[in-house]
Amino acid sequence: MPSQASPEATGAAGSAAVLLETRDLTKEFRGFRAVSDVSLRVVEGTIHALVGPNGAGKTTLFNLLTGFLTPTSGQVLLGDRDVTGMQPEQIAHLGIARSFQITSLFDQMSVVDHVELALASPTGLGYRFWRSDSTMKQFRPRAMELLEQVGLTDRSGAAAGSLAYGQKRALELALALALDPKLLLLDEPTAGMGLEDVDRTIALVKKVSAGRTVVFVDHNMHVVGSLADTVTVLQSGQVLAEGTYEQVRNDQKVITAYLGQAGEQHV
Amino acid sequence: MSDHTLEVAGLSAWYGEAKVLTDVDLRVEPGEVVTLVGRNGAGKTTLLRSVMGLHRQVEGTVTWGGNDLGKASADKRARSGIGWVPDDRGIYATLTVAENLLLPPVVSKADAWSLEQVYEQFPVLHERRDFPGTKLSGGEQQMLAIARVLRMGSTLLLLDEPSEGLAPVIVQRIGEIIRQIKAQGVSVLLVEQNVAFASTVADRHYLLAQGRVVESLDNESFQSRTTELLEYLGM
Amino acid sequence: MTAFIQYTLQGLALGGFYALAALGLAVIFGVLGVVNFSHGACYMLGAVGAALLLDATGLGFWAALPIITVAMFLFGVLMERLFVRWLLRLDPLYNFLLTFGITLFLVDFVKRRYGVSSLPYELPAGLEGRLTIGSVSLSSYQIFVAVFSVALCLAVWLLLTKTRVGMIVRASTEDAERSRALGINVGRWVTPVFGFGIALAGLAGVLRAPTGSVNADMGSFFIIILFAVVVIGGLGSILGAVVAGFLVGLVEAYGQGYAGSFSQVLIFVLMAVVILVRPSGLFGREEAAS
Amino acid sequence: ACGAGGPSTAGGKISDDKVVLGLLNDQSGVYKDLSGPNSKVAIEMAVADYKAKYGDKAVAKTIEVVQADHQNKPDIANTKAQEMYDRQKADIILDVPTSSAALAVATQAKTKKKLFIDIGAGTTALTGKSCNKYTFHWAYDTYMLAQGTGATAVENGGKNWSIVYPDYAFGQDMTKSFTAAVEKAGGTVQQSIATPFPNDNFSTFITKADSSKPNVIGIMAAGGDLINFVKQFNQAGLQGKTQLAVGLMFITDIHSLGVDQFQGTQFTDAWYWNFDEQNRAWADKFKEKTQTRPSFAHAGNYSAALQYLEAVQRAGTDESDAVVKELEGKKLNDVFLRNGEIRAADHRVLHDAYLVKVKSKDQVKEEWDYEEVVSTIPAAEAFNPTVSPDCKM
Amino acid sequence: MSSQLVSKVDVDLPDAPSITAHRPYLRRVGMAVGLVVVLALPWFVYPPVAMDIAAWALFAISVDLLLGYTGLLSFGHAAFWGTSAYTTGLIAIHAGVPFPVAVVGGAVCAMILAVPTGYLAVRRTGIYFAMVTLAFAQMIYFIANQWRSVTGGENGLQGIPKAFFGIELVETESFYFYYAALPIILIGVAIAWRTVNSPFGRVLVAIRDNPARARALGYDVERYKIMVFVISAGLAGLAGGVFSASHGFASLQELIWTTSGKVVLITVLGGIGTLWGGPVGAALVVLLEDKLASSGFNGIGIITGAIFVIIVLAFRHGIWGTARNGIGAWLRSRRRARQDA
Ligand SMILES: Nc1ncnc2c1ncn2[C@@H]1O[C@H](COP(=O)(O)OP(=O)(O)OP(=O)(O)O)[C@@H](O)[C@H]1O
Ligand SMILES: Nc1ncnc2c1ncn2[C@@H]1O[C@H](COP(=O)(O)OP(=O)(O)OP(=O)(O)O)[C@@H](O)[C@H]1O
Ligand SMILES: [Mg+2]
Ligand SMILES: [Mg+2]
Repeated sequence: MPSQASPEATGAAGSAAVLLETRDLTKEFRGFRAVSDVSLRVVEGTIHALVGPNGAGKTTLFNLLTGFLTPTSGQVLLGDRDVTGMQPEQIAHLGIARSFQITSLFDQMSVVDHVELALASPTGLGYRFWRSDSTMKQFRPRAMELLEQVGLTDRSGAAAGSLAYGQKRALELALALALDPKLLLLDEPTAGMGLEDVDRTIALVKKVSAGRTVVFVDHNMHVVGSLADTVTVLQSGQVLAEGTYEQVRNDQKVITAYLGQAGEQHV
Repeated sequence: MSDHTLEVAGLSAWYGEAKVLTDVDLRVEPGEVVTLVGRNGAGKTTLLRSVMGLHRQVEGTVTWGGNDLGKASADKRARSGIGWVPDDRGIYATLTVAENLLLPPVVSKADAWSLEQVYEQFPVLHERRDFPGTKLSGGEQQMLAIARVLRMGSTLLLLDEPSEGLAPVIVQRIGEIIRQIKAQGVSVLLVEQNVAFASTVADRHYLLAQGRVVESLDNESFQSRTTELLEYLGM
Repeated sequence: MTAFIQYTLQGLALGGFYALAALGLAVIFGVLGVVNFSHGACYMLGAVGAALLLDATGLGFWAALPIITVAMFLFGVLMERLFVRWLLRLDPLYNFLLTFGITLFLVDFVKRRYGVSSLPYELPAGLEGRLTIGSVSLSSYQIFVAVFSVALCLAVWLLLTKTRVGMIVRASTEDAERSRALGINVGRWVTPVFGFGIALAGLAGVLRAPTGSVNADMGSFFIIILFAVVVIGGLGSILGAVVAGFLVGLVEAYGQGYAGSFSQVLIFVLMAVVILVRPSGLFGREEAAS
Repeated sequence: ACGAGGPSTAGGKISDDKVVLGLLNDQSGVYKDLSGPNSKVAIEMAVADYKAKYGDKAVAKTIEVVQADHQNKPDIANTKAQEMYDRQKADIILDVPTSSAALAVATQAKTKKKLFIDIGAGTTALTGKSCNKYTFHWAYDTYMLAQGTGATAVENGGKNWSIVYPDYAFGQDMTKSFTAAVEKAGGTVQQSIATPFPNDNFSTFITKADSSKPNVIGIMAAGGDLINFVKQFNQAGLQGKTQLAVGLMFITDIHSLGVDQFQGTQFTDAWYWNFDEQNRAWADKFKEKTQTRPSFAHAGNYSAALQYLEAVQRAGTDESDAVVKELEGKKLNDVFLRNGEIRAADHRVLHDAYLVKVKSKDQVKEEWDYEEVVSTIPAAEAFNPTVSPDCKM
Repeated sequence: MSSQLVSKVDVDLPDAPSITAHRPYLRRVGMAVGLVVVLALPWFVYPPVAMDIAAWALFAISVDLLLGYTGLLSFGHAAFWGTSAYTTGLIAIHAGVPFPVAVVGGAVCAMILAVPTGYLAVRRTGIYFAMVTLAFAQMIYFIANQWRSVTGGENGLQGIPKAFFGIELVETESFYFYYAALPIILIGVAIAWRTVNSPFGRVLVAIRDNPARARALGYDVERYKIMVFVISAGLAGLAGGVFSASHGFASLQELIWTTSGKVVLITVLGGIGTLWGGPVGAALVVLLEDKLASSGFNGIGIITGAIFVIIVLAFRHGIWGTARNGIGAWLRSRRRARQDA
């Protein structure tokens, strides 16, 4: 499949504002630098891919961006706002949503309840311990809409714990979307999916990226090629290369460090 | 090397009342790499767990090296030479990387990789050997999991989606490793969704759909019919 | 100044004792993920057992030390086989509750069977004396307890971190199914480890018998202090249990010397501070924010 | 039927045609051996003696003894006391160790207008703030313990004291009383050291207490803590060097730990079974039934039950007010009460108490032969001569 | 690695109430039956004991709110029950207000205490939480023991009046007192029920199952935990206040750790995460203790301990949970049979 950045996004990249920026972001674990002086600029309205060999620090970077880890040094800026050191829930309220690389759901809760819960989050309804829980029903239509988008309509009543892996990944995506974020962080959204599901997910991400910014990690070059406007390649916690998919794919450094001969073969 | 043919006959498996495998027959000859291809939820993991003796709600027989495994416990099966690399990698958080490698008993001196061999193949493991196992990245953990069973000297490896979430270079390396161990006479039952990868390493393929083996074919016909098959499987 | 030295030595002697008992608790938690509420009751059984042994057969402290330890090991094995193992895969809370129930049972059983009054137990032969250097003076028995427990703690720590057995035991704890699939006969290890932890509790009880009251209730307050010790040290950290044991012993001794009846509150204050500053305890594995 | 038991409508002279004695005490916890189930035996002995004495002339024809285990929990004591008074038709409740439980039962006695004689508890609040018309305090209190041990020990030469006490109400009361008694007798308390409660480790406290080189170290801990202290005191090499005086201990403590550990220790006992012929005779009868020797609490329960029945006999009814009138101000003598008198103002029962010393092993002739009476403290001195101003009947 | 971020508490809970899912009217019927039982209780059970059952039931419900619905095992809940017991007593003694007012005052005080305690404790989960709350309660116990000018030390705080708008029957007869106090208990139960069945309750369940995910959805997990901890402390406080008013005193027994243990025992016995299990467990334990206390069998722990062990091992969902699952399974099989026919 030919890889193409969506034209309007590429066009916008030049002029539009930077939504997310990191400045010399560093995270050390007991002296080991998992992320090292990463300065990243994600332009508003674009889809930005993070790739790199295993252990390059991609998930760690996500954790830093979403407040699950506190950086050893450096800053994270959302727009003009310094969000370094904020708690995950505060960051979520600022409009950053993420999916998890390793599926992370409420096993006993039904699929639709998951989405309702996500939809209720920004409303503060969750604090109303004196209200009936039927007030959550107001989110039902929107929840079903989202589930349809990710293809989970027929499983809406099932407990999340009983879903197959691919379905869980889809639910992860629905949850991230439910927060209607400005910035969507997806950690390996297609990992463990069959081809058909991968293509559906690509289409879905494309669809939801309208009007928002997406940063994702994926090892599947097909996915990267189909979606990304900009690709940043990380290695050993540092930025190795950055550019469009085409540029990066032909970068000799990237080929040796990451793609190998498979660069062509897998697309 | 002793006979180590794996033969699964009429295997069915349930989760409670839900039947997820129906009458599965399959066979892995010594030194053969066989894949099990199927979309999400087809029952691939369940099959591997049943062979390993971890999933107990099963009917049918699993024969290994001519012996019916019957109700043998998982640890017994492991010590008879079946090595398992689970889909979640199964790395121990409380053990260091090195300890993760050294933990399982060596079951066959002849086939077992030495620690040096492991470190040579996976330098990153050497570098991080004193870290708690789960502090490794997802891909590093996958390498560790594979290295671990290789060090045991298992004669049959059950690999559950080893390429998942791995960088292309690493996937290629794993392909090489599979070919290398195959050359040593080790057989591999490989669960995969990455068809492209599967076709580079395997001798034969089983196609699994809704808990049944719907087709069994060799690599050439698999490659030539890929598109058609994928269509059929809905992958 | 001599008072300070005296308190320090007494604190260390006391600490050796906490360390030993907390070690058993930590080993069981570290290896099985069980917070053994009945550790206090097992400690009591060790002491009461020693007293009963003396009463029934005339065998004294030096005989009780190995006999009761082995008996408590067997008791632990039984307890694990009959009860604890069925809950190992569930949340640790279940075993916490289970062992709480076992505690109620054991304590009242001993009360009903052997009464509530303390049972007599004397200092072991050879350790009745005192060691006096200048104005500082300790009973030989205190010194014995301190040295003995330090040596034992060290041995256990080496066993768990440096040997293959220790490694297997740690792995089996974390995920028994996975370990089985890697060829390890898990069932073979879990039971002895539990027995081992219980044996340590019983051993601590025997050590206690000559120097404290031996009765059914002796473990009920003790277990709470032990919890404080393991929280301070970091639950599941062997080293932490030992270090915190000594630390708490010292805090208690200084507290007694300088803060009177507040000495025990100091332990809990120390615990609160540790939780605030280092939620996972001094030596606990770092747990990411939940 | 609704369970709200109204005040019993006394038809005849004896309510419900029977006199019911309720024993409410600790039958499974720390006071089990001291009093516990064997107190029921003691009360039954009193009933038998009463019946034998009066035969057909007995006012109380049917006498029942009921019992309950309050486990030293005041809430259970409270509920059980109500149940005994309301449902089991108890006319009197006896024993009730543990001060919080005793005080709760005293309140119930007051509301239900039924009698309560406390034997097992030591708190002076029973004859102070919580005193009431229906409550009597029979055997001992903290004042008595301090008076006996403190003052007498000073007279015997123990002038300089260090006191170690558990820092809670009982320990604080005891320390106050002891200090007063010691100072009144001309001694000094050099230091009083507070310890946590409960507490296992006293070695630092012992070092501290001994640092002022006292003649006497007084320990106010009880039960398991006391035993912890005594063992560690002996291990500190102080046994025989420094006199040990114990605020509250029972013969059962000596029995459980062995005379060796306690040898030479002084304390005040409310009663001792081997004191004289009369006591011994009663103790023999008790032993026949229980295979063990009685503590002061057993004798106290016997005495209280007996004197209650005697009062019923005199009053000709078991109606509470009449019985109280028959008890108040009376001078009594029985196996437990020597020179006894029920002080009308606060219902404190005054009687002789005994300063005793634990025998050494070779002095012990038989089991339970542990105490040597150093001196008898006359009833008038043993208890606080002034009635607490807090007591308003 | 995100895997360590997922530190979840796996309390094994009974199935969701599927019985009532298909038959909503069953729920109302159940509630009506429950109410009748509660109203009739003092006719069958000695009234002070009935009052104890009611108080322990609410206490257990407060623990279940934490354990069953948030996954937090508090092993120091006696701190709140006891604090309220003492405060209720002090208010009743010194202010002479009707006892319900004093009880509310006690509950408020328990909630105030819960704020710093909760702040410290919710930093840890699972078993750590249990140990931290236990240690904290131990400190409160110690303080009450020392502060005898206020608490009366081990004599307890005696002579708490049951003033009730001059209605003497309530003040003297435990039978009428029961009905005067019952509304407080029922209000407490209603608060618990509403909390569980509210949006807040949903978030709690989410937090219980996967705190990290709940945070990523924008929920301030610690704040929710502190809130539910305070609500729970308030309910425990209501129960403790009623208890001390009923008995007419507050004692150290209310604060000691075995009281915390007893209420957890009651909760687990009744069934975690069921709410109605609390009352069932309370009735069982309180009646059992009451009967055993007069039976001459000394060693109550032998029986309660053994029952507890059996429940934890074999009927993990407790009495209520097991019964509910059993009925649910039976109804399902009947439905299936009907469909097959
Ligand atoms: N623990 C379980 N309880 C109930 N059903 C389960 C359980 N585990 C798996 N299943 C169901 O069994 C079926 C087969 O699952 P299995 O995990 O074997 O599939 P798979 O082929 O490995 O899928 P994937 O590619 O997603 O890993 C699925 O429909 C799944 O929903
Ligand atoms: N909590 C931690 N403590 C110590 N080291 C860690 C921790 N988390 C991650 N690391 C290390 O940091 C490095 C980066 O890990 P990270 O998970 O970010 O990689 P990744 O790029 O997401 O890789 P993958 O594609 O395999 O998921 C790895 O070497 C990993 O071992
Ligand atoms: Mg990653
Ligand atoms: Mg799978």
